[in-house]
Amino acid sequence: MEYTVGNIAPIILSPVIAFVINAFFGSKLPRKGDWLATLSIFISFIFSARVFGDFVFGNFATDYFIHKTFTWFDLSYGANIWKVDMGIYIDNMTAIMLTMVSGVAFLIHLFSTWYMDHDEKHGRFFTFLPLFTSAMLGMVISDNLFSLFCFWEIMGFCSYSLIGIYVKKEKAGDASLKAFMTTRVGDVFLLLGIVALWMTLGSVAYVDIYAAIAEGKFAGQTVMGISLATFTALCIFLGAMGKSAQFPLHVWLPDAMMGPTPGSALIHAATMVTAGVWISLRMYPLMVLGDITWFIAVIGAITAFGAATVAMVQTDIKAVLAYSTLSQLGYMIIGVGVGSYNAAFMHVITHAVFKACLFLSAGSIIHSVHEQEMPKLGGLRKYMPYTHFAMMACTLAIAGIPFFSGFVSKDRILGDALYFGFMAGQNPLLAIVPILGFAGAGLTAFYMFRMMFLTFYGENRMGHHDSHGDHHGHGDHHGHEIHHEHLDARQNVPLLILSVFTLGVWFAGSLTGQGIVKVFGSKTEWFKILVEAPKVERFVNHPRESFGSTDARVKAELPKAVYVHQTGYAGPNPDEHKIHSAHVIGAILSIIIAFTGVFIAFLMYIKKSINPLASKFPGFTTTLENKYYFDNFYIDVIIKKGLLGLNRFLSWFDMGIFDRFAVDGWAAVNRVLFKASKWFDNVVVDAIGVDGTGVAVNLFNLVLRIVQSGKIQFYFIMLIVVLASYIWTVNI
Amino acid sequence: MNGILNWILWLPVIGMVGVILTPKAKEHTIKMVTLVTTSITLLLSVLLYLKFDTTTADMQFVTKIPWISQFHINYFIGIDGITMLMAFLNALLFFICTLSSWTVTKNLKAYFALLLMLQSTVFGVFFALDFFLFYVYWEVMLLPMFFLIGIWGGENREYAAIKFFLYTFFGSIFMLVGIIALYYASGKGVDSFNILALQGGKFVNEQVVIFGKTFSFETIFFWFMFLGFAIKVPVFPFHTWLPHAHVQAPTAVSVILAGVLLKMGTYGFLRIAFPIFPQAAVNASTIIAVLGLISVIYGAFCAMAQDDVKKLVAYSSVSHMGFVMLGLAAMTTQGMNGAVLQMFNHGTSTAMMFLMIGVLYERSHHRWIVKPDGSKGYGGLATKLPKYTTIFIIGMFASLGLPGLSGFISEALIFLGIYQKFTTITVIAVVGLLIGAAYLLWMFKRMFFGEVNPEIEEYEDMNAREVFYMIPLCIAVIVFGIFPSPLLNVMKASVGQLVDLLSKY
Amino acid sequence: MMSLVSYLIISLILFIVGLVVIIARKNIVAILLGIELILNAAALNFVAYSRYVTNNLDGHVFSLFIIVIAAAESAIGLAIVIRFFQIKETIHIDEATQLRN
Amino acid sequence: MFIQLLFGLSALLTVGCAIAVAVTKNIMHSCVFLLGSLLGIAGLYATLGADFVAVTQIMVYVGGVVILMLFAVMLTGGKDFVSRAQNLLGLAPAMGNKWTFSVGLLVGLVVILTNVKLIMNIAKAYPAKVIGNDFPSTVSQIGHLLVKEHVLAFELSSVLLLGALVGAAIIARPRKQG
Repeated sequence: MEYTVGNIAPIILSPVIAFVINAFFGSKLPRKGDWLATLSIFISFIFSARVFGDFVFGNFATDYFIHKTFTWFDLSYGANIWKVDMGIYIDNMTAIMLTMVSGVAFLIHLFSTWYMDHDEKHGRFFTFLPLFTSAMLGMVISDNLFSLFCFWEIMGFCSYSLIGIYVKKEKAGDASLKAFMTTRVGDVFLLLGIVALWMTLGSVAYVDIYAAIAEGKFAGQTVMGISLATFTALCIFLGAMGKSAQFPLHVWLPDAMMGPTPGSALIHAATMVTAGVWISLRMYPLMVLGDITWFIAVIGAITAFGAATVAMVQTDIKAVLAYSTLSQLGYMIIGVGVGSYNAAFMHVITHAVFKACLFLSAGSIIHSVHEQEMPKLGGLRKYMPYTHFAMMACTLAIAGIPFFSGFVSKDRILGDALYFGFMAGQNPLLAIVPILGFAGAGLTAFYMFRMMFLTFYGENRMGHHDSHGDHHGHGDHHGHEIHHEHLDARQNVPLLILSVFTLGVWFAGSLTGQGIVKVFGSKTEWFKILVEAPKVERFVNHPRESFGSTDARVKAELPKAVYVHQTGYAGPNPDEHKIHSAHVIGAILSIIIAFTGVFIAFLMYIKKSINPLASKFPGFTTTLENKYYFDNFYIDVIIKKGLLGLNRFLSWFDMGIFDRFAVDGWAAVNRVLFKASKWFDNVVVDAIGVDGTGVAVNLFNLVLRIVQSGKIQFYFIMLIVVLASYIWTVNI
Repeated sequence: MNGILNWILWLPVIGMVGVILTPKAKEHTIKMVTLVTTSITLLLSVLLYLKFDTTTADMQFVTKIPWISQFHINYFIGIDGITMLMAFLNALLFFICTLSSWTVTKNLKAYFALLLMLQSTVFGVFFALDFFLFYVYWEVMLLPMFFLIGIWGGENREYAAIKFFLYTFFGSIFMLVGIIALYYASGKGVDSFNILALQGGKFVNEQVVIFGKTFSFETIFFWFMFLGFAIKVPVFPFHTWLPHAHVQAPTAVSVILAGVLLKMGTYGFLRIAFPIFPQAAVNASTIIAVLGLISVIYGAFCAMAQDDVKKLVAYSSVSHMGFVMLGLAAMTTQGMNGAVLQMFNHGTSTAMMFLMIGVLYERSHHRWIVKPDGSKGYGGLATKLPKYTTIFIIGMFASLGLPGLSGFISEALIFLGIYQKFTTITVIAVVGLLIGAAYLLWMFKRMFFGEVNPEIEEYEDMNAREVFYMIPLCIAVIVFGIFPSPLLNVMKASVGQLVDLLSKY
Repeated sequence: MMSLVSYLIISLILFIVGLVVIIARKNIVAILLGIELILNAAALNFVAYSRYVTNNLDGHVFSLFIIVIAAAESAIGLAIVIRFFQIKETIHIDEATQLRN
Repeated sequence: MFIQLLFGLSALLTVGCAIAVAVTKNIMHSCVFLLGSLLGIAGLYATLGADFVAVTQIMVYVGGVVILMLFAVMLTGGKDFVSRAQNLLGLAPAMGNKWTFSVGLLVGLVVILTNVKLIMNIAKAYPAKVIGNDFPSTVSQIGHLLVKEHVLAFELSSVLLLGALVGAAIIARPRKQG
């Protein structure tokens, strides 16, 4: 059970080594080092699986954790001691997250060796992807907010580089700049929160924050009038909103699709965007203390519903998936907000799996058909059976169809949201959270199946100018002739593996996920019993172990997770039966809504009995199409007019006025003085010169002209005469 | 081994003499002589670093020789933690600048002679512990800078050179008044010019009468010293000389100007203004913090609106030095250490930015991101110059403050330092950090992304020499970003001592 | 019989003669001769003083230096004269009037 | 007794030759007369007990400088060796035109007046007294003085001489078109 540097470091370091090697010698390696990147991810997957094995199969109690630190640097001198410690903090959540991240990353690496095959940015892509994965793993495993922030920003940098990898495209530049800046807005507030926490509590390690909450150290502290807990919780959540693209800061995610698809699969679907949810989960006790959970829930609800509405009208396959990621993230944030800690985390995992799979299958479509616009696709079912199978599985999962993982996690969130909105005695306005949640679920089902029907079913609109209707294989239409997809190890295998994990049974141990039809018996509700909101009182004065030390206790005596029928609801007052009834109603409602969504999509796109949305309410669809005008509002109004205007004014002020008057002004003053003195000098001197001594001057000139005879001897004489006269006068 | 400081101080002068002696025609030997001198100085400074004992806070490698004995002025030099970093940075930057000015053509001999003279005077300012010696070096340093900008500069270089000279000179006059006042106030005794002896708040309750009104000695002369150093830093109201000087200065000179010369201002605060007038410093800390904050925000906003790359980076230096001032004003362990670390990190990262602009300037001979007539100056550089882009990215993200690179550690420390005392300032300064990222990345986008601009068609990528002199900076930026302890261990003793001194008031 | 004053008189005469030579003679070399005379007059004074007034030998040292300087000066003077002669073909003093007002 | 004789002879020699220098028409003769006058001065030094200085005078001045003068005269052509101009009194034709001689005398008169005034004061301050005729050798003392108190002057004079040497050589070097 000992976790020395030896078996934890490879998880983060092996991808970093791959990054370094690819960065410097990438072009020289065969296939530009993509096998090296995939291998390094596989190594970190192995090690994280080992951790996963220890924790999950040894099913430790939710509050068992391993916390080892080392000193990064210390500034202590004389009396005041001040050190910055770094370390690892592993508990059940970390173990699950590590495995998920490295597993999904490995499959995506495998897929992208196929996808990026003859793309000229192949080398660069395989340099940044491992760096990103190591940053994500580092963030997951780090024990304090400061090192989390460091990895957080490195992830931001990798996403910046991957979005902007096709430097030729101007739009890629805009997209990467927008992505980095919007996330930077969030990160800056996160840093502020970390600084505030650090300087009041003395350390930002999770253990210390939980202990401080338990001991009530936050009581009196205020920051600029706001209570410390609320201030820091809000700052940290702002950071999370930036990174997880929640409502006000969501504009960057859809544009992030400029990057290569597997890149956005890993970063903008599976891992990075969930970092915001991760930090909210870790800091959940602080959020509760600062009582901003209602705010989180509302933001989540708005994002979930808003993104779903926009997704309905998108034509580009990747855009649909981007908006669906936005809305699923909204659901996770709702989960955190309403207090269903366990379901939120489960949704993170399930979403990562099926969204990665969706993106990869979209990638395989785009790569083989070189076309992203859905209206130009269609009827690919015959050509790409494996991709179709994987995509269908994931769509079923995301739409919330029973027996699938999406249903399990989303339904629990919606159930808790229902309880939170109506039964938990919150103020009535918060009821919109479940309403928007359920509405969003319906829309999700609708737009996901719309995408499926448009791409895979109906007639193939590929050779649209193909006059004689039905396509006949490799007809005369030129360009993108579709070849039948054979079972390519690197293209389809990752998809199929991922689609296998979209089944609900993995996570809930019961077919429907509600414990109604138990598959492997009740004890296998493993996910629910392992992951719980951190109980802060356990962390009071918990001794710190340095990296060298090993845990004395034998594996058997470690605190085990005992299966008790918990609701997984960490909300303020868990009255059992109310939650249970909320869950049952929630489950029924979400099933009904999911199927209606699918049915409408079916009618609209297969049967074509209802004509598509655009005709019904055109005004509304156009607003949806340009994303509620958020983008141009941000760009044109805030950035262009506000910021740049202000800057141009300031720089004009700085150079034009301040520099000219305050500084060069002195020079001007001198010039004036100089002129005045010159004028004074000429006037006064000339006046005297002219009237009084005119004649004397002429005489003087005459004498001077003679004296200047040029004869050396004459000068000598003058010298002697002057000397003599001097001696006479001084009378030595 | 005690004489190593003298060697570092006087080796550049020997080099200069060597350069002057080589005939004008043999340009290659001139360059070689300068290169050899600067590389030996670099080796010596590395040796100095290895021999530096990080436990004690007092001066090391001290040399004290009576110079003008009537006034008890002696040639008194020595270093402690803070100066150790600056000495190493100085040696490193000059070594790199010699390599980067390989393509200078206009009367080469004078250029390299002045460069070496500048190096020795900068070493002098950092090592001098005697006020007189400090002031002499402070003034002499202006001379080579004036000529380097005035002769090898850009279009209206005379204006910039004169403005630079007069502005700094104006400040140093006030400093001279301060020095003389201290000389008399300490009773013209043996140690009246020795900076170390004057430290420790000896003049807390002195009074001084000026034009009939009595002032507290410390406050008045703190503000005199403040003015002298603030102009050099540059702090907000006194910063307008920097953009002019940077835009007109040749690449190597503006690297040195940004890399080392700005740090003399803050070094002045750390060595002279704060320890000698601790009471006044503590009283003035709020004002300094506010000024620092304005520099940060103002610098960042102005940088955002610039169309000239060099002016943009110049304003970014104003913003970064504003952070250093904030760190100094905080007077806490984290704040001070952060400030000194930021001095070093800003030195390396801005040097990289200026060198990269220089490399580009050598190819394009103009510095416009967006030309005055609105057309794009550059565009699509990333596709044409891949090596250049990667190094540019490292430099840019270092000065942006991306964790994992050196810029972040110091900025984080400064934020930690100033939080307790100036909470509102921290919140606003965070915006500066944000805008800092904005203008750099926006510039990066406008220059590097998009279709290849026809103008930059025939630029060729960086040659071996240019890559060679960028490597040390890249390594420094990355290595000190991941483990900053080699830098922090050196400075924490002396900074800690200063913080203890200031905490007593 | 030989007192300080007698030496002073001799050096005065020498000085006067040197003076007259410089002023009256038209040949530059003659002027140099005049200068030599004046210098020797001064040197003589020094030695006389060191003999009659101070009893250390500073006067001697100083006169030695006068000799040294005179030698150097005459060398340069003559070089200029030769150069002048090469340019102007004559060494008549009145030719050298470029510095006229 | 021998001292008086030596003093009288050398004084006579010095003054006589000096006047001859001023008066002789031929420049060569004036150089030679200068030689004589310098020899006289060396003798005077001897009477003053300055043996080392006397010897140096002979060696450097007489041997070196005057010969240099002669060379210079020879080098600068011969046509105006002999000055033909007559002066006011027809006394000293070598004096250039008639005006310069009178001006020269006038200036000489002025200088005599001032110096006589000076010498009168000195005469009062230092009455004539016989210093006894012990003439210790001054060489070793001068040597010590040169390298102790006056070392700076000593070093500088060496630099001066070097400078003069090089300067003279360069100035007098015949130019390409010369």
